[in-house]
Amino acid sequence: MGELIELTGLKDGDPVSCVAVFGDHADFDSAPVDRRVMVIGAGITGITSAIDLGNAGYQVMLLDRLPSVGGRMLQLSETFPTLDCAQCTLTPRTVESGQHPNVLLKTSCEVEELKGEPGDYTVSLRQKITYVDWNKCTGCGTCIQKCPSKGIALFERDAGRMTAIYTLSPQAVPNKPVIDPDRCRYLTLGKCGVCANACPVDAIDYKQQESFFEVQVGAIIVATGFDIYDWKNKMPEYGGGKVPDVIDGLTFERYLSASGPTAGEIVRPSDGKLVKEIVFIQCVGSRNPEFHKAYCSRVCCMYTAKHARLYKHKVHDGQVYIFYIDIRSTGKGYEQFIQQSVSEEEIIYIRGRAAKLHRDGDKIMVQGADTLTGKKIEIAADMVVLAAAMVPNDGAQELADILGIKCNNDGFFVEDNYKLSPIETGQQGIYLAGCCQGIKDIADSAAQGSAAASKAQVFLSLVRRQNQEAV
Amino acid sequence: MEKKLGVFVCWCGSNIAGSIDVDLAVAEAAKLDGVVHAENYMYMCSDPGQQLVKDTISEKGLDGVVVACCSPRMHENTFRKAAGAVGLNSYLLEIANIREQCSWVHQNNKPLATAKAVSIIEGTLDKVKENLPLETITIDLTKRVCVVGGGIAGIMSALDLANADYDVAIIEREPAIGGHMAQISQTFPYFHNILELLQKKIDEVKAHPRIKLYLNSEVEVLDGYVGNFNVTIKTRPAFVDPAKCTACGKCLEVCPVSVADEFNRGLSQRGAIFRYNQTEGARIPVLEQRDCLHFVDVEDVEMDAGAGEKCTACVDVCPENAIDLGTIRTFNEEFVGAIVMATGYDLYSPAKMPEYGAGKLPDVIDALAFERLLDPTGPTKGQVLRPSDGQVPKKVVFIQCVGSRDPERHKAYCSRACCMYTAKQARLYRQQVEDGTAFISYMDIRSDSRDFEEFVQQGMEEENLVYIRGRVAKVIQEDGFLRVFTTDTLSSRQLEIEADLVVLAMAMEPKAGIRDLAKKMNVTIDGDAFLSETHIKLYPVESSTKGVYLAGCGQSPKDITDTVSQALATAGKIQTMFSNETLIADPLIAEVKNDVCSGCGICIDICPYGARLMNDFTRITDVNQAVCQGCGACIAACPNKACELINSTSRQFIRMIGDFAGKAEAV
Amino acid sequence: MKTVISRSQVKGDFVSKVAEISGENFFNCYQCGNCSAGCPSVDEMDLLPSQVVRYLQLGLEDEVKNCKSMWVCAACMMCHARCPKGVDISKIMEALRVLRLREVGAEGHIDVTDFSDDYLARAPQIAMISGYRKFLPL
Amino acid sequence: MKYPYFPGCTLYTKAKKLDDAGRECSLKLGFELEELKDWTCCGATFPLVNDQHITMSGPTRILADTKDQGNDKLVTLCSVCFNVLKRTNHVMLNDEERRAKITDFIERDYHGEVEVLHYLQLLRDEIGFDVLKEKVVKPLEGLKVACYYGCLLLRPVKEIGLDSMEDPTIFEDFIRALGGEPIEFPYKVECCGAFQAVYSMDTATRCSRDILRSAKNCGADVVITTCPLCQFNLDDRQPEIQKSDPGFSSIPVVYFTQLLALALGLSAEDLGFERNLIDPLPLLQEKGIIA
Repeated sequence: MGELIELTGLKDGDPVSCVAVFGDHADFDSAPVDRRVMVIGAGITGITSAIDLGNAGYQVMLLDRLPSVGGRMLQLSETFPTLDCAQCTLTPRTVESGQHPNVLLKTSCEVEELKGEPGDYTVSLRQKITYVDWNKCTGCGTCIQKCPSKGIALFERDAGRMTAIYTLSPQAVPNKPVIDPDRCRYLTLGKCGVCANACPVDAIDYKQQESFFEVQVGAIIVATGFDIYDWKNKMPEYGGGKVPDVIDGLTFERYLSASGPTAGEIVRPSDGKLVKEIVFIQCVGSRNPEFHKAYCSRVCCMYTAKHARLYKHKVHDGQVYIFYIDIRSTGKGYEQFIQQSVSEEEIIYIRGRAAKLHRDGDKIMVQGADTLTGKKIEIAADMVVLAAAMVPNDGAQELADILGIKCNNDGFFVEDNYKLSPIETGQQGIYLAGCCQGIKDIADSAAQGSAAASKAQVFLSLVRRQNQEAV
Repeated sequence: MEKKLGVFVCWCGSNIAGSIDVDLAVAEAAKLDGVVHAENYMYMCSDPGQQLVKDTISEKGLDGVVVACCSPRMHENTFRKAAGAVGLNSYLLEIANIREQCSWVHQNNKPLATAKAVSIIEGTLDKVKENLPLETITIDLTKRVCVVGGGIAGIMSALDLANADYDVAIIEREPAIGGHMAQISQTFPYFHNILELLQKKIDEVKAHPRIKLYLNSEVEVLDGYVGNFNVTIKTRPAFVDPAKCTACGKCLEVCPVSVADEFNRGLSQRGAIFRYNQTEGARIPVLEQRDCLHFVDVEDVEMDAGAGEKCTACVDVCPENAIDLGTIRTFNEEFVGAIVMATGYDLYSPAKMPEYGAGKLPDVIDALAFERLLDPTGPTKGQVLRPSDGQVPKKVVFIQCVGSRDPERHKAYCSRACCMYTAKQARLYRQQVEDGTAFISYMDIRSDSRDFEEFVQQGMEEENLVYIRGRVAKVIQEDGFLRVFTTDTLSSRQLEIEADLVVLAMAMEPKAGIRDLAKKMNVTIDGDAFLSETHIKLYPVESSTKGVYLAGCGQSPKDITDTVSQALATAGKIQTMFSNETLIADPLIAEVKNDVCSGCGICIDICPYGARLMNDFTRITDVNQAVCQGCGACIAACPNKACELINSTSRQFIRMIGDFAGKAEAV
Repeated sequence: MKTVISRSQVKGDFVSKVAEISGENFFNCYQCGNCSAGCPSVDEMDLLPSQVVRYLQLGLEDEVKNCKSMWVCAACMMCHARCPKGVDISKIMEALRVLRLREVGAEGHIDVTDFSDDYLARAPQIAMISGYRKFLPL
Repeated sequence: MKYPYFPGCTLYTKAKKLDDAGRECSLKLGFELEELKDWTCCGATFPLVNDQHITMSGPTRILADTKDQGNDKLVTLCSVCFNVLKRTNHVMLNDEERRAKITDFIERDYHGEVEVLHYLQLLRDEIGFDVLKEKVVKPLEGLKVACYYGCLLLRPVKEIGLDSMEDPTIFEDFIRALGGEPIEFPYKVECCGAFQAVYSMDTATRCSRDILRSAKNCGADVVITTCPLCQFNLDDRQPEIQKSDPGFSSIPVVYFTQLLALALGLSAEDLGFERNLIDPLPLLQEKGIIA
């Protein structure tokens, strides 16, 4: 029980190596299966579950398909309603998840198949190709410095540039780079090899292949999080991604972030000009059953108010306009946060959905209406930030099929009973937490992460007692 | 022997580096006495940052470290852990706070901010020089839990803990568990039958061998500390012996008293002996002492003939001899390691809204009263009827944000659940009264969870709910109906609606008596008396007192789903805590110099945690290591300077102040 | 007709002056409409009281300057008494009136010769003095 | 017991009956209203903008005079004067900048030392409604009274502080002390249209109509007020109301001091009821309060 089976995707005699299994599995392997939990998704929710369970003495495998943990929260600047620095709040946790003796990180890794039964699941995992042997890599970063291929940065939401060999952020956990095969000159053109030459420990491996392995766990927590609605392709009325100074909220977080591409300056992507008039449009793709998503994305009202406030902190004489339908500030201290922002920063909330925007010279003309005055409104903005709908991460339906849990039409995982079992799925031993179950903010996600940890513990302690009785 | 000291300056992105010259700070720090290594890094708290600290400690053999970064509240633990991992005693690492106390407050003067940062680093270095290596303190752990409040939060938390095989005591003030949830008819957004859902959970609680229920009970005294709490529970007499009672209901018929039934929000009357609610568990009657003629001065109460002084009508009629009016209150003690505060909410009183009739207009009711009207087991058997005349109301006005979002006169916060329950109530009303009209006065519709928005939109489309954006100014009773004066800010019209029934979505406020209870439990509350969590994101269910956790509406208003998530989270946190056999505590606590202490006892009175005790044998005071939080109150109070805080001695502080003051003069 | 709003106009002179002399921050208002719901003069108004504040928030100076609402406000202070955010609209209305009456060449809004002798014989002085103060240039 | 008293312009002329009755009654109740020397008009409106200092010089001078004449209290009968003086005093107490400007200008030293009292407040807090009750010789038995507060006696509540804004009771308690029967009506704190009587008569007519209708619907025989402007609007608008609403039946509107005087045994002939447009005498006769 518990041994790790490596299933390489190799044919006999194949000269290439496969992705080595990274990390020390000894503790995980030696724990009984009813003491092992898998957490799928290493955002704030998954990390919270994993650390709670790790602290409770469970062996946790914390899985993420990206190369490092931290999820969306790591991209945020400061968080509402306290304006705490998101990195300062989260990095201790990402570091802890990486250092915890009972937590085993599995990044660049995806679930392929589920077998077994509650209390004794066998999960097949696919270790994706990283082109870097992480067991050798020391995270020195030389390869990143030397890489000649620059492109759009995933982590910076198109706002910054990064190399073809990269870590998601400078504070990545684990701090090991991966190569983007689509941009790597060696992998696309067959010529380059700068990183391989630069690497002092010979960790670059252009010929790496996927590997597959299985682990046995007693319970599984699904915390796969959210993505941003594809407004660029689906919302031509807001420029369809072709007007450079129209960005989405998550991108704006990078602009606000001191470690972001503009070092926290609010300048336009198009010409680097300081933004003096900024328009925020809420419910972009949300609350729109006819064309987009019928549901409300819950957190946009608050993060937009926060954006407005942080913008005003940086550009004192700037003017903020926010198009909204209803202001939804329901958490503890949220209403007060919004009201204080409006009063102190003189933010203009305009009740009405903006219909359209277009580029006019170096301005963006935003057409909307103020339903309170009954006027059609037009604003010439320097920058427009769209609070685009939040959607489940892609692959949710596939994962639901693998795990045998339910998914609604929007791709959110469905719990057993909305009121009293918001964590449980139809499948015993499989639990939900965070935005994959329905959009929620960090506080609610973290609380649910802990709740899922509780459910897993309760279930496994029951399994242990049953096993003992059987013995 | 002089310590080999290292200094690590964090940029915190631009948070620190933006207003402090980190290179200069490092250069200056390197010159200070005892410093053998100094450097800076963009995010010291990150993995590579921590690795840097660890590697340097090992390489240079440091035996004292200062990390100049954010507040020690953020990362002291992070870095101490890192130091510990490479064999440096954690308590030889200190944080110099150059962010909150320097870079953030001096954003426009880089040279001065840098000089100040250096002086902070210097002072902290001087502290480290005299720091002693310390070991953590071990505390016993009782793996039992006390849950205060038997609403859905308490129930869910208790069930998880009990299912994880821990003993749980639920303390409930009312005669039955279930809380406000038992008053509610159906759920949003799926119209599930609440009572059915709740009944299952109540049954589970009652049948669970690990759960002990204290009904009619309150916390009288809390002693002890994390891992070792001693809860004294006061239980009011129930008067009816559940072992004998057959729930025949004869006593209910003979009781001469008739008072408003609180559970039905005054929509029905009950006797002094009554069934608390309609859950299965509450079939056995309870007797409310303050309403009972046996206990009150009969002349003050209007009563049926036959009920004389010292009324014993119920006792006399009971065929099973189950009622004993001589029962007295009891006290019990529970020894537990952790406590869950699931104290819940009350609705803000309509009496505080004179513009809406101050609770005196019979057909202006609050939302929980409307729930009682919708409940098939309620006073109208689920029929929506006006309280004044029992007629079916054809026009109902629901008013939201009553007392909420009103910083000027009532509560500044949003009560979170009202938008959704109002939509639900209006839909249920319209499903029942086909020719009825439901108006909803709102400011913003807050339907922000999965399927909530759809639920509200469906209400508009299918039940034709008329949402009117505007706060109602006044409700008056005139000519046999209610006039509601409001405005529609969207059509710019002042409106006057003639209504048959008005339902007020009153603000949710913490349960009455929470201030006293919070004091007893030593947990902090905010300005609105909601229980305060330690950190809204990182520690959302932890209270200010270790071992005491928070769940549900006592912490802030929320719906059932969010309450349940939070309750389960407390259970998770407690299970995590109970996974160890003992607890460990910080050794940074007070210490008594035995030869200086005169045994005057001032410290005993001053200690807010009860950690100082007189040793009857030596006649000098001791420190309870497990209870002491290292706050320093006793140190300031001691007239003989016989107390010191370990690693924060007066000597260390005087040197630190000297460093800061010296630098300040130089600047 | 479409309305263009901009930074300079939101902070326009007239609007800023209204804020200054009324002492009210328009941005405290969250447009709940309670003032409009309880105002006794709405029948004669062209903009609801909440809309007057709304136009000020947006800096729509012309509309506010020329609104009738400020003149039919009876300064009964019911709006302020019930405002959940503590905004005193009676002060804002007064500020608007005062600024209009202070303009060069401002005309009065009442003419004492219009009143009948009978009316003047019965109307209390308070009515007339208030009238002069509220409707005539200083 | 003497109380310094500020009658104000209207009470000296068109509302003389409000004033006379108030003074007469005070003697019956064992105190005297001593008229302030050399008083001037209070200005009749409190300036609602904070840069209009000149209109506050009048009321400030009145208050300074009160203080200089050796008083720490000042009683008013008229709601308007009460409101203006009380709010001015609030500024003198709390707004150092404006106080300095105004007192410099009028060259007086005044820091808000005088407490401005309404006559009703005096009866409630200094005399006591129970004492008043004992002095009643002609109880207003069977008289159903709508106690109309209007705006200025109550608002802004933080500065005036006389009673609750939505649900005040001082007036009702007063009527009960007189042996009358106060009726609850929902319009008791709504506005009568106030000075709109000189600009938008429609507003004053409609506001008055709503108030009077509500009072009648709730069973009132008579409406009482403390304010000459309210009395004027409510009384004089009635013919106009009747034109647009033929079903409307008139109702007398009198000053509270007039009912007080009747209850204390003063003769109706001295109370100036002849100035009322809607004659209250038939009602008072019918109820047996006057012969």
